[in-house]
Amino acid sequence: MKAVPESFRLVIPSQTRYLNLVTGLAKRASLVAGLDDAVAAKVSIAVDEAVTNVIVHAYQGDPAKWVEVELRFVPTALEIHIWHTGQGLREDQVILPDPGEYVKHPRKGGLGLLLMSRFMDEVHFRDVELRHECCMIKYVE
Amino acid sequence: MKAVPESFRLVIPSQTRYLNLVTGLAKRASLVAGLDDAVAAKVSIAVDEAVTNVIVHAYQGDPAKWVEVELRFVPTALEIHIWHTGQGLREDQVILPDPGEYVKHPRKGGLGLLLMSRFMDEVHFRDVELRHECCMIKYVE
Amino acid sequence: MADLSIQVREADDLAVLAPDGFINAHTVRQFESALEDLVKAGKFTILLDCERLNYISSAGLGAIMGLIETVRENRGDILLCSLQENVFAIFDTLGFTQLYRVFANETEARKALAESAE
Amino acid sequence: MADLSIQVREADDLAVLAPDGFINAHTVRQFESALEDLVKAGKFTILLDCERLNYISSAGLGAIMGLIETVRENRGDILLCSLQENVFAIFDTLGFTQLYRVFANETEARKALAESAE
Ligand SMILES: Nc1ncnc2c1ncn2[C@@H]1O[C@H](COP(=O)(O)OP(=O)(O)O)[C@@H](O)[C@H]1O
Ligand SMILES: Nc1ncnc2c1ncn2[C@@H]1O[C@H](COP(=O)(O)OP(=O)(O)O)[C@@H](O)[C@H]1O
Repeated sequence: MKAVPESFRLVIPSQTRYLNLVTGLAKRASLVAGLDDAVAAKVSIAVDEAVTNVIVHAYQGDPAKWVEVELRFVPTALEIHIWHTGQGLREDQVILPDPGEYVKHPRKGGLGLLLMSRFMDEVHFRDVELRHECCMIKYVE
Repeated sequence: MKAVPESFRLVIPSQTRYLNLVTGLAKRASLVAGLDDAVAAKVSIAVDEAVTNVIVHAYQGDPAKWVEVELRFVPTALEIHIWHTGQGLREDQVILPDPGEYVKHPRKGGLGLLLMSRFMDEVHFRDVELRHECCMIKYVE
Repeated sequence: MADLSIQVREADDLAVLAPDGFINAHTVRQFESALEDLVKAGKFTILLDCERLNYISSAGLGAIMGLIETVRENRGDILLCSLQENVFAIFDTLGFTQLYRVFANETEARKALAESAE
Repeated sequence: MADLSIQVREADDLAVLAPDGFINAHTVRQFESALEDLVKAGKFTILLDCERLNYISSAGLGAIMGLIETVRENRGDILLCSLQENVFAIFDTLGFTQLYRVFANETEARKALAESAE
Protein backbone atom coordinates (compact mmCIF):
# COMPACT_ATOMS: atom_id res chain seq x y z
CA MET A 1 0.00 0.00 0.00
CA LYS A 2 1.18 3.46 -0.84
CA ALA A 3 1.46 6.07 1.86
CA VAL A 4 -1.37 8.46 1.22
CA PRO A 5 -0.77 12.05 2.26
CA GLU A 6 -3.41 13.25 4.65
CA SER A 7 -2.55 16.86 5.11
CA PHE A 8 -2.70 20.15 3.35
CA ARG A 9 -0.77 23.36 3.51
CA LEU A 10 -1.68 26.99 3.12
CA VAL A 11 0.79 29.84 2.70
CA ILE A 12 -0.53 33.37 3.24
CA PRO A 13 1.00 36.82 3.46
CA SER A 14 1.28 38.06 7.03
CA GLN A 15 -1.81 40.25 6.77
CA THR A 16 -4.99 40.14 8.81
CA ARG A 17 -7.14 40.36 5.68
CA TYR A 18 -6.33 36.69 5.06
CA LEU A 19 -7.40 35.56 8.54
CA ASN A 20 -10.87 34.63 7.36
CA LEU A 21 -9.43 32.35 4.69
CA VAL A 22 -7.39 30.48 7.26
CA THR A 23 -10.15 30.17 9.82
CA GLY A 24 -12.63 29.09 7.17
CA LEU A 25 -10.22 26.42 6.06
CA ALA A 26 -9.51 25.30 9.62
CA LYS A 27 -13.22 24.94 10.21
CA ARG A 28 -13.76 22.81 7.13
CA ALA A 29 -10.71 20.71 7.93
CA SER A 30 -12.10 20.09 11.41
CA LEU A 31 -15.34 18.83 9.92
CA VAL A 32 -13.41 16.60 7.50
CA ALA A 33 -11.52 15.24 10.52
CA GLY A 34 -14.83 14.26 12.08
CA LEU A 35 -15.16 16.98 14.69
CA ASP A 36 -18.62 18.44 15.20
CA ASP A 37 -19.72 21.99 14.36
CA ALA A 38 -19.18 23.41 17.84
CA VAL A 39 -15.69 21.95 18.17
CA ALA A 40 -14.82 23.00 14.61
CA ALA A 41 -15.73 26.58 15.55
CA LYS A 42 -13.37 26.39 18.52
CA VAL A 43 -10.52 25.00 16.43
CA SER A 44 -10.96 27.79 13.93
CA ILE A 45 -10.76 30.38 16.69
CA ALA A 46 -7.59 28.78 18.07
CA VAL A 47 -6.06 28.98 14.60
CA ASP A 48 -7.17 32.60 14.28
CA GLU A 49 -5.45 33.44 17.57
CA ALA A 50 -2.23 31.65 16.64
CA VAL A 51 -2.00 33.24 13.19
CA THR A 52 -2.94 36.67 14.55
CA ASN A 53 -0.10 36.36 17.06
CA VAL A 54 2.34 35.60 14.24
CA ILE A 55 1.14 38.61 12.24
CA VAL A 56 1.06 41.02 15.16
CA HIS A 57 3.82 39.82 17.50
CA ALA A 58 6.22 37.60 15.55
CA TYR A 59 6.31 39.78 12.41
CA GLN A 60 5.17 42.99 14.13
CA GLY A 61 2.86 43.90 11.32
CA ASP A 62 5.31 43.54 8.42
CA PRO A 63 2.95 42.68 5.54
CA ALA A 64 5.73 41.32 3.30
CA LYS A 65 6.30 38.21 5.43
CA TRP A 66 4.70 34.81 5.03
CA VAL A 67 2.85 32.49 7.35
CA GLU A 68 2.59 28.80 6.54
CA VAL A 69 -0.15 26.63 7.96
CA GLU A 70 -0.36 22.86 7.66
CA LEU A 71 -3.38 20.83 8.67
CA ARG A 72 -2.66 17.13 9.19
CA PHE A 73 -5.18 14.40 9.62
CA VAL A 74 -3.76 11.68 11.85
CA PRO A 75 -5.86 8.68 12.89
CA THR A 76 -6.93 10.08 16.24
CA ALA A 77 -6.49 13.81 15.84
CA LEU A 78 -6.30 16.93 13.76
CA GLU A 79 -2.81 18.43 13.99
CA ILE A 80 -2.22 22.05 13.06
CA HIS A 81 1.24 23.42 12.41
CA ILE A 82 1.93 27.11 11.94
CA TRP A 83 5.38 28.25 10.81
CA HIS A 84 7.02 31.66 10.60
CA THR A 85 10.48 33.20 10.53
CA GLY A 86 9.79 36.17 12.78
CA GLN A 87 10.32 36.50 16.51
CA GLY A 88 9.79 33.21 18.26
CA LEU A 89 7.96 32.44 21.45
CA ARG A 90 9.48 29.92 23.86
CA GLU A 91 7.05 27.52 25.44
CA ASP A 92 8.49 28.20 28.90
CA GLN A 93 7.81 31.93 28.39
CA VAL A 94 4.10 31.39 28.04
CA ILE A 95 2.15 32.49 31.06
CA LEU A 96 -1.57 32.11 30.75
CA PRO A 97 -3.72 34.65 32.59
CA ASP A 98 -6.08 33.38 35.25
CA PRO A 99 -9.57 34.19 33.95
CA GLY A 100 -10.77 34.86 37.50
CA GLU A 101 -8.07 37.49 37.99
CA TYR A 102 -8.58 38.82 34.48
CA VAL A 103 -12.24 39.43 35.18
CA LYS A 104 -11.31 41.51 38.20
CA HIS A 105 -8.80 43.62 36.26
CA PRO A 106 -9.95 43.78 32.64
CA ARG A 107 -7.38 44.87 30.09
CA LYS A 108 -7.24 44.95 26.36
CA GLY A 109 -5.19 41.93 25.31
CA GLY A 110 -3.70 38.72 26.55
CA LEU A 111 -6.55 36.31 25.86
CA GLY A 112 -5.33 34.69 22.65
CA LEU A 113 -2.99 32.09 24.17
CA LEU A 114 -5.61 31.32 26.81
CA LEU A 115 -8.26 30.62 24.19
CA MET A 116 -5.81 28.45 22.24
CA SER A 117 -5.08 26.34 25.31
CA ARG A 118 -8.74 26.08 26.26
CA PHE A 119 -10.02 25.21 22.80
CA MET A 120 -7.26 22.75 21.81
CA ASP A 121 -6.02 19.62 23.57
CA GLU A 122 -2.34 20.45 23.13
CA VAL A 123 -0.45 23.64 22.23
CA HIS A 124 3.30 23.62 21.67
CA PHE A 125 5.88 26.16 20.58
CA ARG A 126 9.21 24.97 19.20
CA ASP A 127 11.90 25.73 16.64
CA VAL A 128 12.07 23.48 13.60
CA GLU A 129 14.75 23.89 10.93
CA LEU A 130 15.37 27.62 11.27
CA ARG A 131 11.68 28.34 11.61
CA HIS A 132 9.42 28.84 14.59
CA GLU A 133 6.49 26.53 14.92
CA CYS A 134 3.25 26.56 16.84
CA CYS A 135 1.67 23.12 16.89
CA MET A 136 -1.87 22.57 18.11
CA ILE A 137 -3.65 19.24 18.45
CA LYS A 138 -7.32 18.40 18.76
CA TYR A 139 -8.22 14.79 19.44
CA VAL A 140 -10.98 13.15 17.49
CA GLU A 141 -13.08 10.70 19.51
CA MET B 1 7.92 50.83 -0.47
CA LYS B 2 8.25 47.14 0.06
CA ALA B 3 6.67 44.73 -2.37
CA VAL B 4 3.74 43.25 -0.53
CA PRO B 5 2.79 39.71 -1.50
CA GLU B 6 -0.81 39.50 -2.54
CA SER B 7 -1.31 35.83 -3.06
CA PHE B 8 -1.68 32.61 -1.19
CA ARG B 9 -1.04 29.00 -1.89
CA LEU B 10 -2.72 25.77 -0.95
CA VAL B 11 -1.26 22.30 -1.38
CA ILE B 12 -3.65 19.36 -1.14
CA PRO B 13 -3.43 15.63 -1.76
CA SER B 14 -4.95 14.59 -5.07
CA GLN B 15 -8.19 13.40 -3.47
CA THR B 16 -11.72 14.57 -4.07
CA ARG B 17 -12.43 14.79 -0.34
CA TYR B 18 -10.41 18.01 -0.32
CA LEU B 19 -12.37 19.63 -3.13
CA ASN B 20 -14.63 21.45 -0.72
CA LEU B 21 -11.66 23.03 0.99
CA VAL B 22 -10.35 24.39 -2.27
CA THR B 23 -13.68 25.66 -3.52
CA GLY B 24 -14.49 27.23 -0.16
CA LEU B 25 -11.16 29.01 -0.27
CA ALA B 26 -11.63 30.12 -3.88
CA LYS B 27 -14.99 31.58 -2.95
CA ARG B 28 -13.61 33.56 -0.06
CA ALA B 29 -10.66 34.73 -2.13
CA SER B 30 -13.06 35.95 -4.79
CA LEU B 31 -14.91 38.00 -2.21
CA VAL B 32 -11.62 39.40 -0.91
CA ALA B 33 -10.79 40.35 -4.51
CA GLY B 34 -13.99 42.36 -4.66
CA LEU B 35 -16.12 40.02 -6.76
CA ASP B 36 -19.75 39.68 -5.75
CA ASP B 37 -21.43 36.56 -4.34
CA ALA B 38 -22.75 35.27 -7.65
CA VAL B 39 -19.42 35.67 -9.43
CA ALA B 40 -17.56 34.17 -6.47
CA ALA B 41 -19.77 31.08 -6.75
CA LYS B 42 -18.84 30.77 -10.41
CA VAL B 43 -15.13 31.14 -9.73
CA SER B 44 -15.34 28.43 -7.09
CA ILE B 45 -17.01 26.07 -9.56
CA ALA B 46 -14.34 26.77 -12.18
CA VAL B 47 -11.68 25.91 -9.59
CA ASP B 48 -13.58 22.75 -8.65
CA GLU B 49 -13.63 21.66 -12.30
CA ALA B 50 -9.95 22.38 -12.83
CA VAL B 51 -8.85 20.56 -9.67
CA THR B 52 -11.21 17.64 -10.34
CA ASN B 53 -9.64 17.27 -13.79
CA VAL B 54 -6.19 17.12 -12.24
CA ILE B 55 -7.30 14.46 -9.74
CA VAL B 56 -9.25 12.37 -12.25
CA HIS B 57 -7.42 12.86 -15.55
CA ALA B 58 -3.92 14.15 -14.86
CA TYR B 59 -3.24 11.84 -11.90
CA GLN B 60 -5.84 9.22 -12.83
CA GLY B 61 -7.00 8.84 -9.27
CA ASP B 62 -3.61 8.28 -7.62
CA PRO B 63 -4.27 9.60 -4.08
CA ALA B 64 -0.58 9.94 -3.23
CA LYS B 65 0.02 12.88 -5.59
CA TRP B 66 -0.22 16.58 -4.78
CA VAL B 67 -2.08 19.48 -6.30
CA GLU B 68 -0.91 23.03 -5.69
CA VAL B 69 -3.22 25.99 -6.02
CA GLU B 70 -2.17 29.63 -5.90
CA LEU B 71 -4.60 32.52 -5.73
CA ARG B 72 -3.11 35.87 -6.73
CA PHE B 73 -4.67 39.24 -6.28
CA VAL B 74 -3.51 41.57 -9.04
CA PRO B 75 -4.88 45.12 -9.33
CA THR B 76 -7.57 44.30 -11.88
CA ALA B 77 -8.11 40.59 -11.47
CA LEU B 78 -8.02 37.42 -9.45
CA GLU B 79 -5.51 34.98 -10.97
CA ILE B 80 -5.70 31.31 -10.13
CA HIS B 81 -2.82 28.94 -10.83
CA ILE B 82 -3.14 25.19 -10.46
CA TRP B 83 -0.02 23.01 -10.74
CA HIS B 84 0.50 19.27 -11.00
CA THR B 85 3.09 16.78 -12.23
CA GLY B 86 0.73 14.29 -13.86
CA GLN B 87 -0.39 14.06 -17.43
CA GLY B 88 -0.60 17.50 -19.03
CA LEU B 89 -3.23 18.97 -21.28
CA ARG B 90 -2.14 21.07 -24.24
CA GLU B 91 -4.17 24.19 -24.84
CA ASP B 92 -4.50 23.34 -28.54
CA GLN B 93 -5.98 19.95 -27.59
CA VAL B 94 -8.89 21.52 -25.81
CA ILE B 95 -12.12 21.26 -27.75
CA LEU B 96 -15.13 22.67 -25.99
CA PRO B 97 -18.46 20.99 -26.67
CA ASP B 98 -21.19 23.08 -28.24
CA PRO B 99 -23.94 23.23 -25.59
CA GLY B 100 -26.59 23.16 -28.33
CA GLU B 101 -25.22 19.89 -29.68
CA TYR B 102 -24.66 18.54 -26.19
CA VAL B 103 -28.29 19.07 -25.32
CA LYS B 104 -29.29 17.01 -28.36
CA HIS B 105 -26.96 14.14 -27.44
CA PRO B 106 -26.58 14.09 -23.67
CA ARG B 107 -23.66 12.12 -22.31
CA LYS B 108 -22.07 11.78 -18.96
CA GLY B 109 -18.99 13.99 -18.98
CA GLY B 110 -17.24 16.68 -20.90
CA LEU B 111 -18.71 19.78 -19.29
CA GLY B 112 -15.91 20.77 -16.94
CA LEU B 113 -13.73 22.66 -19.40
CA LEU B 114 -16.82 24.34 -20.81
CA LEU B 115 -17.88 25.61 -17.40
CA MET B 116 -14.35 26.84 -16.73
CA SER B 117 -14.31 28.84 -19.94
CA ARG B 118 -17.80 30.22 -19.37
CA PHE B 119 -17.28 31.21 -15.75
CA MET B 120 -13.77 32.68 -16.10
CA ASP B 121 -12.48 35.43 -18.38
CA GLU B 122 -9.34 33.53 -19.39
CA VAL B 123 -8.28 29.88 -19.12
CA HIS B 124 -4.77 28.76 -20.12
CA PHE B 125 -2.85 25.51 -20.00
CA ARG B 126 0.92 25.58 -20.12
CA ASP B 127 4.06 23.91 -18.82
CA VAL B 128 6.08 25.80 -16.24
CA GLU B 129 9.36 24.47 -14.84
CA LEU B 130 8.67 20.75 -15.18
CA ARG B 131 5.12 21.16 -13.98
CA HIS B 132 1.83 21.52 -15.79
CA GLU B 133 -0.18 24.62 -15.05
CA CYS B 134 -3.77 25.64 -15.51
CA CYS B 135 -4.16 29.39 -15.14
CA MET B 136 -7.56 31.03 -14.87
CA ILE B 137 -8.25 34.74 -14.66
CA LYS B 138 -11.33 36.64 -13.53
CA TYR B 139 -11.32 40.40 -14.02
CA VAL B 140 -12.48 42.64 -11.22
CA GLU B 141 -14.37 45.72 -12.38
CA MET C 1 -18.17 15.41 7.01
CA ALA C 2 -21.66 15.01 5.64
CA ASP C 3 -21.12 16.97 2.44
CA LEU C 4 -24.30 15.54 1.03
CA SER C 5 -27.40 13.86 2.34
CA ILE C 6 -30.27 12.79 0.16
CA GLN C 7 -33.95 12.43 0.94
CA VAL C 8 -36.24 10.44 -1.28
CA ARG C 9 -40.01 10.79 -1.11
CA GLU C 10 -42.40 8.89 -3.31
CA ALA C 11 -46.01 9.79 -3.88
CA ASP C 12 -48.36 8.80 -6.69
CA ASP C 13 -46.32 8.44 -9.82
CA LEU C 14 -43.71 11.00 -8.84
CA ALA C 15 -40.46 10.31 -6.99
CA VAL C 16 -38.98 13.36 -5.31
CA LEU C 17 -35.25 13.31 -4.70
CA ALA C 18 -34.02 16.13 -2.47
CA PRO C 19 -30.23 16.48 -2.17
CA ASP C 20 -29.02 18.51 0.80
CA GLY C 21 -25.51 19.95 0.57
CA PHE C 22 -22.83 19.73 -2.09
CA ILE C 23 -22.68 17.63 -5.23
CA ASN C 24 -19.13 17.51 -6.54
CA ALA C 25 -16.77 14.80 -7.77
CA HIS C 26 -16.51 13.55 -4.19
CA THR C 27 -20.19 13.10 -3.45
CA VAL C 28 -21.50 12.41 -6.93
CA ARG C 29 -21.51 8.61 -6.60
CA GLN C 30 -23.95 8.89 -3.72
CA PHE C 31 -26.22 11.13 -5.80
CA GLU C 32 -25.90 8.89 -8.85
CA SER C 33 -26.75 5.75 -6.83
CA ALA C 34 -29.87 7.37 -5.41
CA LEU C 35 -30.99 8.26 -8.95
CA GLU C 36 -30.14 4.81 -10.27
CA ASP C 37 -32.05 3.12 -7.45
CA LEU C 38 -35.19 4.99 -8.45
CA VAL C 39 -34.79 4.08 -12.10
CA LYS C 40 -34.14 0.42 -11.21
CA ALA C 41 -37.33 0.45 -9.15
CA GLY C 42 -39.21 1.59 -12.21
CA LYS C 43 -39.63 5.21 -11.10
CA PHE C 44 -39.11 7.13 -14.28
CA THR C 45 -40.65 10.46 -13.34
CA ILE C 46 -38.24 12.11 -10.93
CA LEU C 47 -38.37 15.57 -9.44
CA LEU C 48 -35.06 16.94 -8.15
CA ASP C 49 -36.04 19.24 -5.32
CA CYS C 50 -32.98 21.51 -5.13
CA GLU C 51 -34.09 23.76 -2.28
CA ARG C 52 -31.22 22.55 -0.09
CA LEU C 53 -28.72 21.91 -2.83
CA ASN C 54 -26.02 24.51 -2.22
CA TYR C 55 -23.66 23.51 -4.94
CA ILE C 56 -23.39 21.32 -8.03
CA SER C 57 -20.39 20.88 -10.32
CA SER C 58 -20.30 19.26 -13.74
CA ALA C 59 -19.86 15.87 -12.06
CA GLY C 60 -23.42 16.22 -10.77
CA LEU C 61 -24.73 17.35 -14.14
CA GLY C 62 -23.09 14.27 -15.64
CA ALA C 63 -25.03 12.00 -13.29
CA ILE C 64 -28.31 13.53 -14.45
CA MET C 65 -27.20 13.43 -18.09
CA GLY C 66 -26.39 9.77 -17.78
CA LEU C 67 -30.01 8.91 -16.96
CA ILE C 68 -32.08 11.41 -18.90
CA GLU C 69 -32.38 9.27 -22.02
CA THR C 70 -33.32 6.14 -20.07
CA VAL C 71 -36.14 7.82 -18.18
CA ARG C 72 -37.47 9.50 -21.31
CA GLU C 73 -37.41 6.23 -23.23
CA ASN C 74 -39.65 4.96 -20.46
CA ARG C 75 -42.06 7.88 -20.84
CA GLY C 76 -40.72 9.53 -17.72
CA ASP C 77 -38.64 12.66 -17.14
CA ILE C 78 -36.27 14.37 -14.75
CA LEU C 79 -37.68 17.69 -13.53
CA LEU C 80 -36.05 20.32 -11.38
CA CYS C 81 -37.50 22.70 -8.80
CA SER C 82 -36.50 25.28 -6.17
CA LEU C 83 -33.03 25.98 -7.57
CA GLN C 84 -30.75 28.29 -5.63
CA GLU C 85 -29.21 31.12 -7.63
CA ASN C 86 -25.78 29.59 -8.24
CA VAL C 87 -27.23 26.19 -9.09
CA PHE C 88 -29.58 27.83 -11.55
CA ALA C 89 -26.62 29.74 -13.03
CA ILE C 90 -24.93 26.50 -14.06
CA PHE C 91 -27.98 25.04 -15.75
CA ASP C 92 -28.67 28.34 -17.42
CA THR C 93 -25.08 28.94 -18.57
CA LEU C 94 -25.04 25.60 -20.33
CA GLY C 95 -28.45 26.11 -21.87
CA PHE C 96 -29.82 23.15 -19.90
CA THR C 97 -32.97 25.02 -19.01
CA GLN C 98 -34.00 23.87 -22.50
CA LEU C 99 -33.15 20.28 -21.75
CA TYR C 100 -34.84 20.10 -18.36
CA ARG C 101 -38.09 21.56 -17.15
CA VAL C 102 -37.38 23.87 -14.24
CA PHE C 103 -40.11 24.89 -11.76
CA ALA C 104 -40.30 27.41 -8.97
CA ASN C 105 -41.39 24.77 -6.47
CA GLU C 106 -42.81 21.28 -6.07
CA THR C 107 -46.42 22.44 -6.35
CA GLU C 108 -45.77 24.03 -9.74
CA ALA C 109 -43.98 20.91 -10.93
CA ARG C 110 -46.87 18.67 -9.86
CA LYS C 111 -49.37 20.99 -11.51
CA ALA C 112 -47.49 20.81 -14.81
CA LEU C 113 -47.30 17.02 -14.59
CA ALA C 114 -51.02 16.74 -13.90
CA GLU C 115 -51.76 18.94 -16.90
CA SER C 116 -49.56 16.96 -19.26
CA ALA C 117 -51.18 13.72 -18.03
CA GLU C 118 -54.64 14.97 -18.94
CA MET D 1 -15.17 41.90 1.33
CA ALA D 2 -17.61 43.20 3.90
CA ASP D 3 -16.45 40.97 6.75
CA LEU D 4 -18.25 43.18 9.21
CA SER D 5 -20.99 45.75 9.12
CA ILE D 6 -22.31 47.49 12.18
CA GLN D 7 -25.71 48.92 12.91
CA VAL D 8 -26.25 51.39 15.72
CA ARG D 9 -29.70 52.15 17.10
CA GLU D 10 -30.36 54.54 19.93
CA ALA D 11 -33.54 54.65 21.95
CA ASP D 12 -34.17 56.13 25.38
CA ASP D 13 -31.06 55.72 27.43
CA LEU D 14 -29.92 52.60 25.64
CA ALA D 15 -27.63 52.42 22.63
CA VAL D 16 -27.89 49.16 20.71
CA LEU D 17 -24.87 48.16 18.65
CA ALA D 18 -25.49 45.24 16.29
CA PRO D 19 -22.42 43.80 14.56
CA ASP D 20 -23.14 41.69 11.49
CA GLY D 21 -20.40 39.28 10.38
CA PHE D 22 -16.95 38.56 11.75
CA ILE D 23 -14.95 40.34 14.42
CA ASN D 24 -11.30 39.35 14.21
CA ALA D 25 -7.98 41.18 14.20
CA HIS D 26 -8.81 42.50 10.74
CA THR D 27 -12.18 44.05 11.50
CA VAL D 28 -11.74 44.89 15.17
CA ARG D 29 -10.77 48.55 14.62
CA GLN D 30 -14.13 49.15 12.98
CA PHE D 31 -15.93 47.55 15.93
CA GLU D 32 -13.80 49.42 18.44
CA SER D 33 -14.43 52.77 16.72
CA ALA D 34 -18.17 52.21 16.77
CA LEU D 35 -18.00 51.48 20.50
CA GLU D 36 -15.74 54.47 21.16
CA ASP D 37 -18.03 56.79 19.22
CA LEU D 38 -20.90 55.86 21.52
CA VAL D 39 -18.84 56.41 24.62
CA LYS D 40 -17.57 59.77 23.32
CA ALA D 41 -21.17 60.78 22.70
CA GLY D 42 -21.95 60.06 26.33
CA LYS D 43 -23.79 56.79 25.72
CA PHE D 44 -22.63 54.62 28.55
CA THR D 45 -25.31 51.94 28.53
CA ILE D 46 -24.64 49.82 25.48
CA LEU D 47 -26.35 46.63 24.39
CA LEU D 48 -24.39 44.45 21.98
CA ASP D 49 -27.03 42.69 19.93
CA CYS D 50 -25.08 39.64 18.69
CA GLU D 51 -27.84 37.98 16.67
CA ARG D 52 -25.87 38.43 13.45
CA LEU D 53 -22.41 38.15 14.92
CA ASN D 54 -21.06 34.91 13.47
CA TYR D 55 -17.62 35.04 14.95
CA ILE D 56 -15.53 36.87 17.52
CA SER D 57 -11.89 36.29 18.38
CA SER D 58 -9.96 37.60 21.37
CA ALA D 59 -9.28 40.80 19.43
CA GLY D 60 -12.98 41.58 19.70
CA LEU D 61 -13.11 40.70 23.39
CA GLY D 62 -10.19 43.07 23.87
CA ALA D 63 -12.18 45.93 22.36
CA ILE D 64 -14.99 45.37 24.83
CA MET D 65 -12.55 44.92 27.71
CA GLY D 66 -10.91 48.21 26.88
CA LEU D 67 -14.13 50.13 27.52
CA ILE D 68 -15.90 48.22 30.27
CA GLU D 69 -14.29 50.17 33.11
CA THR D 70 -14.99 53.55 31.48
CA VAL D 71 -18.69 52.87 30.99
CA ARG D 72 -19.07 51.48 34.50
CA GLU D 73 -17.31 54.46 36.00
CA ASN D 74 -20.00 56.51 34.27
CA ARG D 75 -22.77 54.39 35.78
CA GLY D 76 -23.33 52.59 32.51
CA ASP D 77 -22.66 49.05 31.35
CA ILE D 78 -22.05 46.86 28.32
CA LEU D 79 -24.74 44.16 28.01
CA LEU D 80 -24.94 41.30 25.54
CA CYS D 81 -27.90 39.60 23.94
CA SER D 82 -28.85 37.00 21.30
CA LEU D 83 -25.47 35.24 21.24
CA GLN D 84 -24.93 32.48 18.71
CA GLU D 85 -23.58 29.22 20.13
CA ASN D 86 -19.91 29.66 19.20
CA VAL D 87 -19.86 33.28 20.34
CA PHE D 88 -21.39 32.25 23.65
CA ALA D 89 -18.78 29.48 23.94
CA ILE D 90 -15.96 32.03 23.99
CA PHE D 91 -17.52 34.22 26.65
CA ASP D 92 -18.42 31.16 28.67
CA THR D 93 -15.01 29.46 28.35
CA LEU D 94 -13.31 32.55 29.70
CA GLY D 95 -15.81 32.96 32.52
CA PHE D 96 -16.92 36.30 31.06
CA THR D 97 -20.55 35.48 31.62
CA GLN D 98 -19.74 36.67 35.15
CA LEU D 99 -18.26 39.91 33.90
CA TYR D 100 -21.04 40.77 31.45
CA ARG D 101 -24.77 40.39 31.74
CA VAL D 102 -25.98 38.14 28.94
CA PHE D 103 -29.63 38.11 27.83
CA ALA D 104 -31.64 35.90 25.49
CA ASN D 105 -32.85 38.88 23.47
CA GLU D 106 -33.22 42.66 23.45
CA THR D 107 -36.59 42.59 25.22
CA GLU D 108 -35.12 40.67 28.15
CA ALA D 109 -32.20 43.07 28.33
CA ARG D 110 -34.51 46.11 28.38
CA LYS D 111 -36.70 44.52 31.03
CA ALA D 112 -33.68 43.95 33.27
CA LEU D 113 -32.50 47.53 32.75
CA ALA D 114 -35.94 48.91 33.58
CA GLU D 115 -36.03 46.85 36.76
CA SER D 116 -32.61 47.96 37.92
CA ALA D 117 -33.55 51.60 37.23
CA GLU D 118 -36.56 51.35 39.55
N1 LIG E 1 4.01 34.14 17.95
C1 LIG E 1 4.46 34.97 18.90
N2 LIG E 1 5.69 35.48 18.82
C2 LIG E 1 6.14 36.29 19.77
N3 LIG E 1 5.45 36.67 20.86
C3 LIG E 1 4.20 36.21 21.01
C4 LIG E 1 3.65 35.35 20.05
N4 LIG E 1 2.39 35.03 20.45
C5 LIG E 1 2.20 35.68 21.61
N5 LIG E 1 3.27 36.40 21.96
C6 LIG E 1 3.41 37.20 23.22
O1 LIG E 1 2.48 36.69 24.18
C7 LIG E 1 1.60 37.71 24.63
C8 LIG E 1 0.21 37.13 24.89
O2 LIG E 1 -0.40 36.75 23.66
P1 LIG E 1 -1.96 36.60 23.56
O3 LIG E 1 -2.43 35.77 24.72
O4 LIG E 1 -2.28 36.08 22.23
O5 LIG E 1 -2.56 38.04 23.77
P2 LIG E 1 -2.41 39.36 22.89
O6 LIG E 1 -1.95 38.95 21.54
O7 LIG E 1 -3.78 39.92 22.91
O8 LIG E 1 -1.43 40.22 23.60
C9 LIG E 1 1.62 38.76 23.53
O9 LIG E 1 1.31 40.04 24.00
C10 LIG E 1 3.06 38.65 23.03
O10 LIG E 1 3.92 39.42 23.82
N1 LIG F 1 -5.78 18.26 -16.39
C1 LIG F 1 -6.01 17.39 -17.40
N2 LIG F 1 -5.06 16.53 -17.81
C2 LIG F 1 -5.29 15.67 -18.80
N3 LIG F 1 -6.44 15.60 -19.48
C3 LIG F 1 -7.44 16.39 -19.15
C4 LIG F 1 -7.28 17.34 -18.10
N4 LIG F 1 -8.42 18.03 -17.99
C5 LIG F 1 -9.26 17.53 -18.93
N5 LIG F 1 -8.68 16.55 -19.64
C6 LIG F 1 -9.28 15.83 -20.78
O1 LIG F 1 -10.32 16.66 -21.32
C7 LIG F 1 -11.57 15.97 -21.32
C8 LIG F 1 -12.72 16.95 -21.04
O2 LIG F 1 -12.65 17.41 -19.71
P1 LIG F 1 -13.92 18.02 -18.98
O3 LIG F 1 -14.54 19.02 -19.90
O4 LIG F 1 -13.52 18.52 -17.65
O5 LIG F 1 -14.94 16.80 -18.85
P2 LIG F 1 -14.84 15.46 -18.01
O6 LIG F 1 -13.80 15.64 -16.98
O7 LIG F 1 -16.21 15.32 -17.44
O8 LIG F 1 -14.53 14.39 -19.02
C9 LIG F 1 -11.42 14.88 -20.28
O9 LIG F 1 -12.26 13.78 -20.49
C10 LIG F 1 -9.93 14.53 -20.38
O10 LIG F 1 -9.73 13.61 -21.42
